[in-house]
Amino acid sequence: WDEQLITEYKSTSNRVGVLIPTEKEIRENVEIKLPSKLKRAKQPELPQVSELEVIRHFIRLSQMSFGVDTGFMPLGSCTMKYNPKIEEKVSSLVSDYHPLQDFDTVQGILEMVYEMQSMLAEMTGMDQCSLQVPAGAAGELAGVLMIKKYHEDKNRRNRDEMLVADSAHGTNPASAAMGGYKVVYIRTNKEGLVDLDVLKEVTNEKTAGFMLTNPNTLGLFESEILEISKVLHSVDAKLYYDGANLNGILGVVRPGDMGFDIVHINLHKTFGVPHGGGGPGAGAICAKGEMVEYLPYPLVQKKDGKFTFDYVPSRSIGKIATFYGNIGNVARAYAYILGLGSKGLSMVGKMSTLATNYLISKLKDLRGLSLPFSDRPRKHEVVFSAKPLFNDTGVSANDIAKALIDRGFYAPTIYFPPNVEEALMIEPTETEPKEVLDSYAEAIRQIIDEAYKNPQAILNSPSKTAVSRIDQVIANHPSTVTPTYRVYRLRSEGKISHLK
Amino acid sequence: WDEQLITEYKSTSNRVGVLIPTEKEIRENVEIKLPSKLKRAKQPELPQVSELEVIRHFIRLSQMSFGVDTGFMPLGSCTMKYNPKIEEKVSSLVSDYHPLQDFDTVQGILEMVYEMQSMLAEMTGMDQCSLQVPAGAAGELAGVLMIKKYHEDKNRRNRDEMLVADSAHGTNPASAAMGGYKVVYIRTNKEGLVDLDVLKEVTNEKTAGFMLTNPNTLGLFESEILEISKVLHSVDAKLYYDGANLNGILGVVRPGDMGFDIVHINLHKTFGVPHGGGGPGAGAICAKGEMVEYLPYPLVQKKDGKFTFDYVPSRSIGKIATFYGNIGNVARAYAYILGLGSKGLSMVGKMSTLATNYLISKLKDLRGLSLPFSDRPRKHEVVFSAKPLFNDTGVSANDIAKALIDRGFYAPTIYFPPNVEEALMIEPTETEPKEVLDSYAEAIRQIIDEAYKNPQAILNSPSKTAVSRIDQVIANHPSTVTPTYRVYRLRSEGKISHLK
Amino acid sequence: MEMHPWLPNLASIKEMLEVIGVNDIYDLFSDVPNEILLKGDFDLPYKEPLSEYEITLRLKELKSKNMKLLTPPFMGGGECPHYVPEAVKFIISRSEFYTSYTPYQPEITQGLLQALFEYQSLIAELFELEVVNASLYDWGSALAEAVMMANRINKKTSIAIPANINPYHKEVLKTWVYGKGLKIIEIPYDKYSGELDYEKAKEIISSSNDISAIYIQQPNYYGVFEEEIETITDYAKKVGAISIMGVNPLSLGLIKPPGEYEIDIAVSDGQELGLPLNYGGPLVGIMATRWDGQLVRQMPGRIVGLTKDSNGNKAFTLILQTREQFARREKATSNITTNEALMAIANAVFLSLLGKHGLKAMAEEIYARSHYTKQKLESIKGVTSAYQGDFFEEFALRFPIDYSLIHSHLLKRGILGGIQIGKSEALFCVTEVHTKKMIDTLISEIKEVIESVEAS
Amino acid sequence: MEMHPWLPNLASIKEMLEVIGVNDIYDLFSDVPNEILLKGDFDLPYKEPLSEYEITLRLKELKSKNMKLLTPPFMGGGECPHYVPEAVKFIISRSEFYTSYTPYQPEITQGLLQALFEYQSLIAELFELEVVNASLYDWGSALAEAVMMANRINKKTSIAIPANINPYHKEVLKTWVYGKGLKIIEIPYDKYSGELDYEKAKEIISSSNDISAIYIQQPNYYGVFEEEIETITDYAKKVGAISIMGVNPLSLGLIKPPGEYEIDIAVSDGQELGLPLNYGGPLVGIMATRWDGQLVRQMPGRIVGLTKDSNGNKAFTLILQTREQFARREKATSNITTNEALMAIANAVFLSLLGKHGLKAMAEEIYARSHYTKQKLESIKGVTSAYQGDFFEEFALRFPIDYSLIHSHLLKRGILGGIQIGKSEALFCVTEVHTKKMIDTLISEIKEVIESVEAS
Repeated sequence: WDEQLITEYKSTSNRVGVLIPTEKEIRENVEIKLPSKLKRAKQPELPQVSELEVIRHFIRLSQMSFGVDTGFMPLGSCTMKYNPKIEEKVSSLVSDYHPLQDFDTVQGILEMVYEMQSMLAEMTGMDQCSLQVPAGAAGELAGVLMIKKYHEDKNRRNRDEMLVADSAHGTNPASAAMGGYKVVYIRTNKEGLVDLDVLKEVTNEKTAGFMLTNPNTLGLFESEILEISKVLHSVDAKLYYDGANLNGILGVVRPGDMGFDIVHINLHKTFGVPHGGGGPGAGAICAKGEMVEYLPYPLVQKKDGKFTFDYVPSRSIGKIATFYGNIGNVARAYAYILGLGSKGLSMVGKMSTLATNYLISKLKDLRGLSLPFSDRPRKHEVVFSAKPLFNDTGVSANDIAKALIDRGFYAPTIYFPPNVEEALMIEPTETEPKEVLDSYAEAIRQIIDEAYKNPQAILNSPSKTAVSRIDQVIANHPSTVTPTYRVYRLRSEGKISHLK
Repeated sequence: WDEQLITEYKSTSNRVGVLIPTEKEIRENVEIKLPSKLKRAKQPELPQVSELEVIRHFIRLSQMSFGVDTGFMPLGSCTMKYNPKIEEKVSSLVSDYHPLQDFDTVQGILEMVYEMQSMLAEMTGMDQCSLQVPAGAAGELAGVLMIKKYHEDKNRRNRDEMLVADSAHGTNPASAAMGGYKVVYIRTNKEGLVDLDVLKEVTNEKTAGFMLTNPNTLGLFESEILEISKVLHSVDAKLYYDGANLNGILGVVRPGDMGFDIVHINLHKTFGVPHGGGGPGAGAICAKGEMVEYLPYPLVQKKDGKFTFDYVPSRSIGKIATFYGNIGNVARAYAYILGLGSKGLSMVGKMSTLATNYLISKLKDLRGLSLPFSDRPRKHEVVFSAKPLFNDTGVSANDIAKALIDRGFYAPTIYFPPNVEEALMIEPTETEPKEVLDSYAEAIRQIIDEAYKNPQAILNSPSKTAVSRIDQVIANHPSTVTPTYRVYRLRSEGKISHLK
Repeated sequence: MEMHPWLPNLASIKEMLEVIGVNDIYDLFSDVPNEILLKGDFDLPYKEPLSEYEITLRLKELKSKNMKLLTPPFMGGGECPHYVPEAVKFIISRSEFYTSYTPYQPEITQGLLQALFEYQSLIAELFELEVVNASLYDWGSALAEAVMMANRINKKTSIAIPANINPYHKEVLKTWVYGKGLKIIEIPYDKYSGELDYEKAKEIISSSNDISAIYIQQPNYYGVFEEEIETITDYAKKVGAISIMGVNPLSLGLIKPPGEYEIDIAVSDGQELGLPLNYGGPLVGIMATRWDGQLVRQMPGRIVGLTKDSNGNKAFTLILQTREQFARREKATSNITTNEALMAIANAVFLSLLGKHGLKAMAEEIYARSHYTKQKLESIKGVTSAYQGDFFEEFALRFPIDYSLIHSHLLKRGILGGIQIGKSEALFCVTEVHTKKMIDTLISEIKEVIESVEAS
Repeated sequence: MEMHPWLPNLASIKEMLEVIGVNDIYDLFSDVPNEILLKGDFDLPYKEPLSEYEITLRLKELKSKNMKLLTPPFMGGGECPHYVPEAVKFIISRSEFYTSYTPYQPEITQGLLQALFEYQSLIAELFELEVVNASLYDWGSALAEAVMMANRINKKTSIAIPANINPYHKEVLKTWVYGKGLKIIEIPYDKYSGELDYEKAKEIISSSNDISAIYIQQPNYYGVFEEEIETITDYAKKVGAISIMGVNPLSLGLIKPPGEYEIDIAVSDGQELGLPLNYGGPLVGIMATRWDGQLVRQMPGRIVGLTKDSNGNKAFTLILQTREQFARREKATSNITTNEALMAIANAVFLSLLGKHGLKAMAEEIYARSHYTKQKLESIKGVTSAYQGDFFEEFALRFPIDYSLIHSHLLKRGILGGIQIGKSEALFCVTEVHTKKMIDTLISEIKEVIESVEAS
């Protein structure tokens, strides 16, 4: 479809897409008389379209999108697993309830949240979880603030450094910075793991904590995790677990048992909640031992058989979200957990790791690809480098991504992590059938083949999509950048200038 | 997508797409011991796929389909109007109820059906409606049988002829034949209307009834309808209204006021029920005067403020459907009726007729198209002939249809009615915005233009679809006809021969 | 009316009339006799358009007048409650499917055609019959169509049907064949086993030379398995009649399909394969036949076939259309146009989800639960089995008290009991939606009411 | 476990391990210290996988523990009940949208990008501000992000906020800025009108040279319109602070948008634009700014832009990504990655459905109904308005008796009353979902309880 913008739909007709209920008796008796200085001078430039036009427009846009339901999306570190349809039904548990209504009237919701708090704690090996955080990054911020408040409580004003692995997700340093920390990067060693010597060197009385993912972004398990934990704890720094990669070990080993003090979980990664085209997700922030008292409030507690959503840990950092976090999505994760049961959940890490290593076996001997760092088994994901291919043919990781799109697949994450050149970061998850993994490997094989024979064909991809490659200069240049139709309109009317 | 058949999905793996609930305690205590001669020897060759595979497969198939929600579908005589989304919600009124449960427990459903019976009667000008008929053709059969039983009750054994207009929908003669009638066709006159002289000639003591649509399939209103009615009634033959074209006059004139004795309505045409890719529809069969007693049973009646679904008209022809007809779709039509109210419903015929004549104005002067018969305003639909174009260029109505598909539109009905050569039967409905009508007219103009300049381009269309034109010989030849994958499989195993 | 979400051109009337060249919409209706032109709006209880929200309030009001049951109904009789997987609902909510119509233009509706072809193919495997159409309305009308097929093939006019088939199907059959004047002969059934009286069947069939079709339902209305289907097919061949078998589709996870009996035509309803109860409709009528041109050419309804496009690629289209009404008019094999396509797609999704393993597991679970329930109920003093044959899903019981007393007691407890089929007899249905807990409640409530009535 | 619908490869483990060249899945975990390897399954209350049907039974059980209200809540406080059109639910149920992720590959996700661009564009028109991001979590966190933006721009560290803003937003703000050590200064409000005390505001702002941002909420927490927004923007300019305005999006059908005040940053929540209450989440945080590079470059979150593809065709892509965490790490404008994109699409569909006419009609209807309710309640003896300023949607009342008595009485009648904001004060919310009949019931119930308490 070449679908015009909804704002471009002919707005000359008096059309409406939905009727607003009207109480004539009330309207006849109430005059709308606003303070004149408050009155809107001119109604906003919204479209005037019928229900059919709205539906047809957005259906066509949806057909020009790509989700897990349309095809394989092995986006590394995103855990794009299948989202079972039953989740949508269970989310109806919460849809019509107001967050401030009396606890007595929402006992069913609170029971679900209460169960989730403790089930997530069990699966991460922590003591308690708060569901305040609407997504992963908010969970990280909460974790950083918990660490901050902990050290402040101990009067450690000079604890101003946060350690972060150089291969970490960008959110880690960004969250640390939002918490007011200086970021100290820990280099990855030749094995692709945290360099323990470097860690020991930089860990000192200024160290507030260490934000770590395990398995890391290369898909490798930090096998010296117990030693790492010891190093940090020796100065009473806190070990923070970035849960983005939990899917590779779920049911095999728990962060709490590795020595982590704080864990955030992305329910939209590990626990099957759909990603919503970018969101909403849902998060949990969990803690062990004394850190439990720093969790964001409120939590659900049970007293005399009744649930209330008003427990405030004694040293809580406060509220992260306006109400309770994304409870609608917590309900979706709840459906996922019930549908697998502890037996099924215990298989998740194993099956996702099996899928990754199966795919590695199919790809590792391809000319043009290299597998940087250790050749140990990967967990949830694997990072290949297309540097050899690029050197040989000029075809980059980005070009492979575009060529995969033409073959009906979504691309892997590219150019991440930063410590791998021409990175292709592939996370297959446990929900994709073996046949899909086979055809994905075959597609990459064919692309590389083609790259060596006729690189231009790959460089010209994608060709089967609605648009060809994007002009990033027009997209971002101050004289052409167009973040809204309003800017387009005002610019064409000469009413705004370059973005200064 | 080039999507393989679900039956072709690798079936070697032990996979299942949904878990069956299991009561262990029961299973441990009940042995499954069937009479051995009844046991199935071999499980059927069903696929073995996960939920993801099923969802992804059918989502891809849906994307290779085309509905009103994807684009304009001006299929003549099908009334492909927009289906408001609220209908799906209202259909939930009936989903979980058993047809045989005590009437006391389904008073809400029965109240809705009761309202529908009388609202449909009001809108058609009839005395009573039965919702027994699941679709239009079943409604026709019911109507034919009602006429038959009526005449039998009068001991008229020789009433064995049913009159049908030559431009009628194929269902009319087919239904008459199923009712055991000989079909007598009434020729259309030069004006495109029933030839009254012919009608008078053939109407006699053998005439059981006349099945008529008004407006007819040319979109023309039978302006002599009162005279037609008089002719029929003069021999006590019954006038049957085929409701397929009701949308062109809804709110303007009622079949009952025209003299019709029996009316069937397609709720999936006139009253906004979705067509479901071919079905389910929903029907109503309505009657006036003495014919009411012949309606299929049961109807809802109200007694002492309670509703029961057990009214049996004294001379009822019987049951047409196993239970009460497609009540789920009756509920959808109910939502549509409430959403328009009598004010909105009274506009339907006017707005659909407006759309048709607007489109005619845009198309009538195009070289290559002719507008057969009278130049009176059409109602719900119009039939153009592409005969001139075909003579000039070799481009047929079918070729225009395929070229429209390439331009993002569904084709009109083609090669119908039988009394127009190279017919293009276009029914725009009242729900399509003027801009869509404009672009449709423009597409036809461009196609005709192209046909005169470069006919091969049109003859080669469609080219933007998943497949090109279909091989009808392979499709239908006894040696290749393949109605199921089982036939494909058995043929390739040499286990079946030509279809004899 | 100034604006309405479903009438986009209300504000463009003038502009459009100008293009047409008339002054008033009524100018477009000048050919309608003035005396019958409607004056004013319809007289409906709803004058002004209701907003969506107001429609939902009316819906809520109506819903509140329906009774909320504690458990799914223990009621069958042609429709049993089953769980509909969310995936099924999700797929048939795809509006590319549900707002489409019969795929007259195959190039742009390959997905819909393929889905229907898959429905046909999955049913073919389930039934072990080669040809399946793209659906009829329901079981009752499918049976009627099958009988009329038989009449077209052999021109005979009598139909032998067992007395123990679904009575609603029988009623539909009678209505549909009335026009053609076909004669229905009923074969009695064995009151002890619940099975057809095969001796009588042989007698009746042999004694007429006008038998067009012989029908048998497996399991029959009382849930009882018919063990001598071969008798029917044998005798049908003997007298040149068409054999027709009705079959519960889920039972085919356990028992022999029609194809193993050399049945000519099989009919059924797909309601058990992914449809909610829908208060009796939409359902979906299934029809399948052997690989025999005589049968196939007389088959009613749409059929989708696998073929190739002009480039030799796999493609789907409607086939054998010369059977249909729009082409053959009064000589068509049926008048059917609109069918139950969307429900057929629901069946295809459901069967794909279940697959080979799920189908068997489902059939076993239903078998086990219905047997458990019957056994437990029979252990109540005075309750006995109405028929002795083995059964599936449904079963009939005889009670020591009037069943209506039991039924109304259950209803007070929020339980919908079985269908009353005699003063003290009822037909129950138990499926995978009835948990052991629900079943045990049913049993204890029945026990309670029997004991209390007998004590008084 | 042999088979599970969500784990397709359970039956292929052996085959896959062979390709990998190991014997056991645990061989893939040999790098995990043995002492911490989990022995056995998790200890959860759900051991075996529940079937879908069993999950729905559990859902039903939980639902039955929630109270069924007779009417939508008369409760706001940051979330008001509204009708969500079916079209909105339908579009966000399209799984091409909801199973997708941030559109990193623009060529294959043009539809998603366009939908988000349309969200940004529609909000821009509603707010009359040029730049909108593709959503943040909620209003509270959007406010916190705006304040941190201001700090990055002017490096000052004090934030002036009115005492009459939403208290939950205030709590979130406090938490978020704790890490950066920003200082929050509260400006009191006028207890008579309910508006901000503008004189105090001027005083406080003028007396500090460290004011980074000044915030104002329109209408404020008590539903009262702030009439002197210009005072805030003027003083913000005067002291070099960033002005931030929070706004109820539906009220913009009647009142001046942020853009008409030269506000720097506007924040809000899109919940009122097509989202159900969701027990507080998901919501959708809105952020918009003026056309000013300084603001835009410090904006957090994704932004979709209109551009061209290599063939010069219209195309969409994520823009200004150098602001983001994956590129800039600790120098990013925020850590946000996952946002509320699907809810933003719901907003876009909702605003498209309403359009120019619907938005105005909706705002007027809400205005009228809330005023009607307040007037009627004030006519009850002893009930008075807590604040005198004109208001929208929400309003505070003072009762002659303890409000908790009223609240619990209402609850007994199935009505959820307002939020208690003082011993005898409460904040009510009335919207288009409250029919006159529901409102009149609320009024008569309140009247009843007041009279009965006062009589006793």
